[in-house]
Amino acid sequence: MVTEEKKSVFRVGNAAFINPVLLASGPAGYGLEYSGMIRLARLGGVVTKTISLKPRAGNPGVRLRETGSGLLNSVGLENVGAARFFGEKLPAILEAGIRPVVSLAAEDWDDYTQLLDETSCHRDVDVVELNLSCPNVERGGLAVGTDPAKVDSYVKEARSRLPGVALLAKLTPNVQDIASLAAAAEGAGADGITAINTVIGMDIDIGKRRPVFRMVRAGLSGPAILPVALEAVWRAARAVKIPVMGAGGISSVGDAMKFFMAGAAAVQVGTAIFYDPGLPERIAEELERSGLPARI
Amino acid sequence: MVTEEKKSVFRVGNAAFINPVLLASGPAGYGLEYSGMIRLARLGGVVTKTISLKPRAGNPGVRLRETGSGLLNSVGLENVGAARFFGEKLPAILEAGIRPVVSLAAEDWDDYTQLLDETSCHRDVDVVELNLSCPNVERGGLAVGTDPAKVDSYVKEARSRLPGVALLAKLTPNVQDIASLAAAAEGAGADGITAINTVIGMDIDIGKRRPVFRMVRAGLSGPAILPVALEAVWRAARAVKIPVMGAGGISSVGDAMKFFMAGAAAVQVGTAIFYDPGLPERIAEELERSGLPARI
Amino acid sequence: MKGNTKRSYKARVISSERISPSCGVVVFERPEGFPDALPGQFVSVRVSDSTVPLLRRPYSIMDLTGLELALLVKVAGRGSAMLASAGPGEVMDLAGPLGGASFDDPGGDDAVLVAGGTGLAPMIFSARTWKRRGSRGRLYLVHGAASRDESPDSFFEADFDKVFRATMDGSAGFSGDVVALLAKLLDEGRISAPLLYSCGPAGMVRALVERTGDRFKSHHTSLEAVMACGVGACRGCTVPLREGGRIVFKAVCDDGTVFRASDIAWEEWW
Amino acid sequence: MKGNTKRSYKARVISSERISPSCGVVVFERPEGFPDALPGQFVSVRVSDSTVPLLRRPYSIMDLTGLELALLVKVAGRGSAMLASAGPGEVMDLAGPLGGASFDDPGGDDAVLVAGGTGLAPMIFSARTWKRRGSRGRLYLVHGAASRDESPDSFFEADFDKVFRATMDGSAGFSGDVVALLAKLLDEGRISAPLLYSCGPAGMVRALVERTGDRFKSHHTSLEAVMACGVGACRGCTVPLREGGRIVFKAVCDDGTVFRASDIAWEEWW
Ligand SMILES: Cc1cc2nc3c(=O)[nH]c(=O)nc-3n(C[C@H](O)[C@H](O)[C@H](O)COP(=O)(O)OP(=O)(O)OC[C@H]3O[C@@H](n4cnc5c(N)ncnc54)[C@H](O)[C@@H]3O)c2cc1C
Ligand SMILES: Cc1cc2nc3c(=O)[nH]c(=O)nc-3n(C[C@H](O)[C@H](O)[C@H](O)COP(=O)(O)OP(=O)(O)OC[C@H]3O[C@@H](n4cnc5c(N)ncnc54)[C@H](O)[C@@H]3O)c2cc1C
Ligand SMILES: Cc1cc2nc3c(=O)[nH]c(=O)nc-3n(C[C@H](O)[C@H](O)[C@H](O)COP(=O)(O)O)c2cc1C
Ligand SMILES: Cc1cc2nc3c(=O)[nH]c(=O)nc-3n(C[C@H](O)[C@H](O)[C@H](O)COP(=O)(O)O)c2cc1C
Ligand code: FES
Ligand code: FES
Repeated sequence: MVTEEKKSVFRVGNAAFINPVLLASGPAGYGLEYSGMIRLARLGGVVTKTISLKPRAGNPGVRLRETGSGLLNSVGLENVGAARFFGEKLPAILEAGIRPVVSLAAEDWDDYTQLLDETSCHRDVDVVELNLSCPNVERGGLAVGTDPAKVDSYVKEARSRLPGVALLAKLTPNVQDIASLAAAAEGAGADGITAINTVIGMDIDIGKRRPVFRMVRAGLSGPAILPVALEAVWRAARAVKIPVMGAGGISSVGDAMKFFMAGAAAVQVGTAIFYDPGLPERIAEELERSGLPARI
Repeated sequence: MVTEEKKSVFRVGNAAFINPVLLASGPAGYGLEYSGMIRLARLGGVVTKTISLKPRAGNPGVRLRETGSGLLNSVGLENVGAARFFGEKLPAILEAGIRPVVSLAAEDWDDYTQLLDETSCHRDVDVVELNLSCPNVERGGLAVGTDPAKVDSYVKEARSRLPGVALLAKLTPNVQDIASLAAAAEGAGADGITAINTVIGMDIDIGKRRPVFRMVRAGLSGPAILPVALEAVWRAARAVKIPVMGAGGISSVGDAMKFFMAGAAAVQVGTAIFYDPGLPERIAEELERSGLPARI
Repeated sequence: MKGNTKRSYKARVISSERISPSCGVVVFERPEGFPDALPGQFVSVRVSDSTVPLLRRPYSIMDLTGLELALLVKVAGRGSAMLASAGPGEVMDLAGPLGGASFDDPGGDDAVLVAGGTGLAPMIFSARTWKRRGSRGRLYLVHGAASRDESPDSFFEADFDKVFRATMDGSAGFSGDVVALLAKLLDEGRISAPLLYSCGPAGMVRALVERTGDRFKSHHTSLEAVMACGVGACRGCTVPLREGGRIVFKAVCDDGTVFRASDIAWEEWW
Repeated sequence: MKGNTKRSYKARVISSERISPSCGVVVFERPEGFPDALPGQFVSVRVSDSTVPLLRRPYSIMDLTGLELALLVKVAGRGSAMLASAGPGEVMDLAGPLGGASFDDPGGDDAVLVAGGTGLAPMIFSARTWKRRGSRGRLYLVHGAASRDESPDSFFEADFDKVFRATMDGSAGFSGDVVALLAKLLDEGRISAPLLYSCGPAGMVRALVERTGDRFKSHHTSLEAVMACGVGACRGCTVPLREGGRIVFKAVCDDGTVFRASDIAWEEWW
């Protein structure tokens, strides 16, 4: 059993995880909200909702819409801001025995550097995910994650301001060549890659004759995007040596196995927890039982 | 009634269509195969399977795989080649009263120019769709459709070698900014845009521990990609003045209405004919009954 | 951080009955360990193991006894059709009780309960809960629906002191919308109560606020919004509230479903 | 271009019967205008109006009479489960008869029919069709399955002159694979016939070619492949054939489903 368990231990930089199954940033909020439905301490970790330096109210109007096997969201990075996150949420998360990965928004440069400095004050934080890719926010997000030069400078900045902290760069699929962005992140000192964030999409309310979302565009997640995510992970994993966390549409144990075979070292489950909160733990159990599937 | 019917007449360049509902290139082959299940002459038109100068055998191995509300295909541009297309297929199509849009593969430059010249010999052909986007073929397709400069030169070449023929440029969604590609096509003389071709994806056979497809990557179509297609059409329609044909995941009359509201002047139905061959005609009937929904 | 008792349960359908052409009552065995619930709380049901529909569907608790959990289900689309047609013995995954704010007991006061469509469910649960607790104020139900077809037979008549009914097409009760009926009842002095409770489409609640807002001491409303997590995590179901001049977004699922109607910033909400 | 009579029909389920734990026979009313079909032809059934599963599911015709169309359905996943559980009265969309090449009548010759799993269906249809036409050669059925559970009760015994059965786990008939059984039967002289017909998993057919290829004058096989259009349009269901030293791709749905087994380029097919 010891060997079996060791097999599924997962590391990014100096940060270790009891297993390579995490909750993706966003759907589970700060984790605690789901503590009644998911035994969070049994998971490798929880990537917390992306935070920005200041609190954000998020987008007005409708924020969710179902599509064929998919979910569009326009939450727009609503979050409590760094002060409340580090002051209230993080202590409660640690208290509950949850292993956090702190997701930070790469907004404009000033806020970003301040947010990094604020984060560096918290010795509890040993792994950070840089959300280079949120497609809902007008400034920031999209622009950063789609330009290798920007990815380079944002990751380098985080690298220098967060010495000793493991750094994951979370990529967007809304680019032509995710491999070059993964390589840029690795070159700039990232310890791992997370792929993918949501795919850009939209929907129209034909009765009301207007886009469903006030911001028009929204982010598509869920089983609909699994083929896209798998291909992105396959490509990213072949472009870098650092571990890749795979996310996007995982909704069964078998789906998770596909990501490991494609080259992911860990998986993140997002949308599926809405309808099947037991899934992340089932994936972890299957890995314990059968070991990590080898990369193909 | 006359006014109502006029409303749904659709034009690209000098080519007119009895209604703005077409079959997308590929799923319906050369159209005739579906003549038992779809009353093809009642549709605006049929975009025929993309042809290349020489016949192509297509990809080896598995070619189809279902995903959550989607379909991955790796047909790989199997086609009978220009000679048989113009010699056998096109006469039969015209004979059957079907209104063809001839889809041409933009492969390497030499084949491409010869294919254009071959096409120009057939006075029956008054509208051509340039497939700038097929993601399954190693050379050609992808590279052309993702680079505005190449789109410019390929469309210009078609424009000069096919004077008087209406030209549609079919775009791929696997780019960062579809608007700039649509604009490039318009600038180069295209009379219309078709958006979108399939989205790049892949799948893994976990039992066999290998990618499902020999070429690894495949093209995702069907309801899963509707939100992506709708956003692409919305964006393309705002970037150009020429008409945009919308395609991608249309699987109900309401879905088609969403594309018209997003700015499409016509729609193409692909994957849905596999499970609901009556859909294109139902869309056309609804348009006749209610008129074209206004753009929002 | 408050403790979190929101769990997911397997629940067995005991019975499923059509009570009108478009509505049914689905009764589940109360799952073991399922906590007591408050009026206005809801459950979220996984209606199929397919990914179409993808999300759970939220349903107000219509009744919860020691043995049973009852839902009132209107067929609105694919998901609700699946739930309404679940046969006895079928086991479904159901999370709850969800909702962080519920309808307070009117104490001894009289109350008007306005329900639009299936907004009826939490009203029935409120009335039954309050009566069980021995509440002695009079409870007036004013129920509005599109037509007789959407206005289920009044198996709930006994739960209220008086029931008034409005249908848009006049096929049952008052002909017109439920807000017009309430205004009329108030004008004619046939109803008078300090407290207003409501549940129904946003348009109805907004009209209630605008047309009868000043005639009640308080108006609490249970809102609906498209939901994903149901536990306040995803921030997908927010409603804009006015809080000291600012707009803040609250989660209907967790900060609600019950809010003070006067706090809602309607013009910000679509 | 040949004429196209492939149509889509609404077909009503008359009966649906489980004949083994994993298999059922679903009988439809023959839709009005549904043409006569040949052995090896199939229909493609829309099993749900959801987009999961998305595609129609192809099923060999097991029998087609003036009144009925029967399918043999093994539960392999979501789609087949939906078809197998369709209740009497249910109406499904069904396209057919599909397939451009079928099993030729053996004329007066004896024939061995090898079926793997539900590859049985076209064999039953072949036997019944040929007998109805008055064919007088002997028909030997050799049927292989994983276990007794996958080997339906022999309601079809009467259709063949002799039935042999193999199960991988030995729970019924010969213990081992169907190809080994056939080799044994041939070796022991218990079967001898010039013609071989087969239908089953590609691996089985390939093994048949390799191990018994030289013992028959001809071997025709009905193939399966994942299909989308079913009419030769989409080119999604191709099988590689060797044609004069070159590899050509043929559509299983339209150039087949029946091919000369010796033409198949197995090593190119996965
Ligand atoms: C807190 C809460 C309590 C509810 N209580 C009841 C109840 O007691 N009885 C009842 O019949 N219905 C109730 N509803 C509404 C019910 O959840 C929706 O009718 C159902 O989700 C529709 O699903 P569908 O798949 O049938 O329809 P869909 O095809 O998904 O949609 C049909 C219509 O319902 C709307 N809708 C979809 N999802 C939701 C949602 N989550 N919330 C509100 N509207 C939605 C859509 O926008 C669309 O207009 C409640 C909703 C909420 C949020
Ligand atoms: C011409 C033809 C005739 C057939 N005749 C019969 C028959 O008479 N009786 C019978 O029970 N089955 C028959 N099949 C197989 C049947 O179509 C599949 O079992 C069914 O499509 C599986 O669908 P599913 O949703 O249940 O399984 P899925 O969950 O989709 O898949 C389960 C397994 O079936 C395979 N599969 C999926 N689709 C197909 C497909 N179109 N063709 C072959 N394999 C597929 C998958 O690769 C997977 O291994 C036939 C297939 C073909 C092509
Ligand atoms: C409601 C919702 C909110 C999300 N918020 C964030 C976020 O704050 N930061 C982030 O990096 N990703 C966010 N995501 C993206 C997910 O982390 C994940 O990358 C994506 O949804 C794909 O995975 P899935 O299909 O399993 O959900 C969000 C997704 C959803 C559905
Ligand atoms: C099996 C198949 C084959 C296709 N072949 C072609 C092709 O030859 N040329 C082309 O431009 N598009 C091709 N497409 C893409 C479709 O024309 C269409 O752009 C895409 O599938 C999205 O529409 P849909 O979701 O309605 O299918 C093909 C799609 C499928 C599913
Ligand atoms: S549904 Fe997720 S916060 Fe309310
Ligand atoms: S399934 Fe389309 S060609 Fe055979």
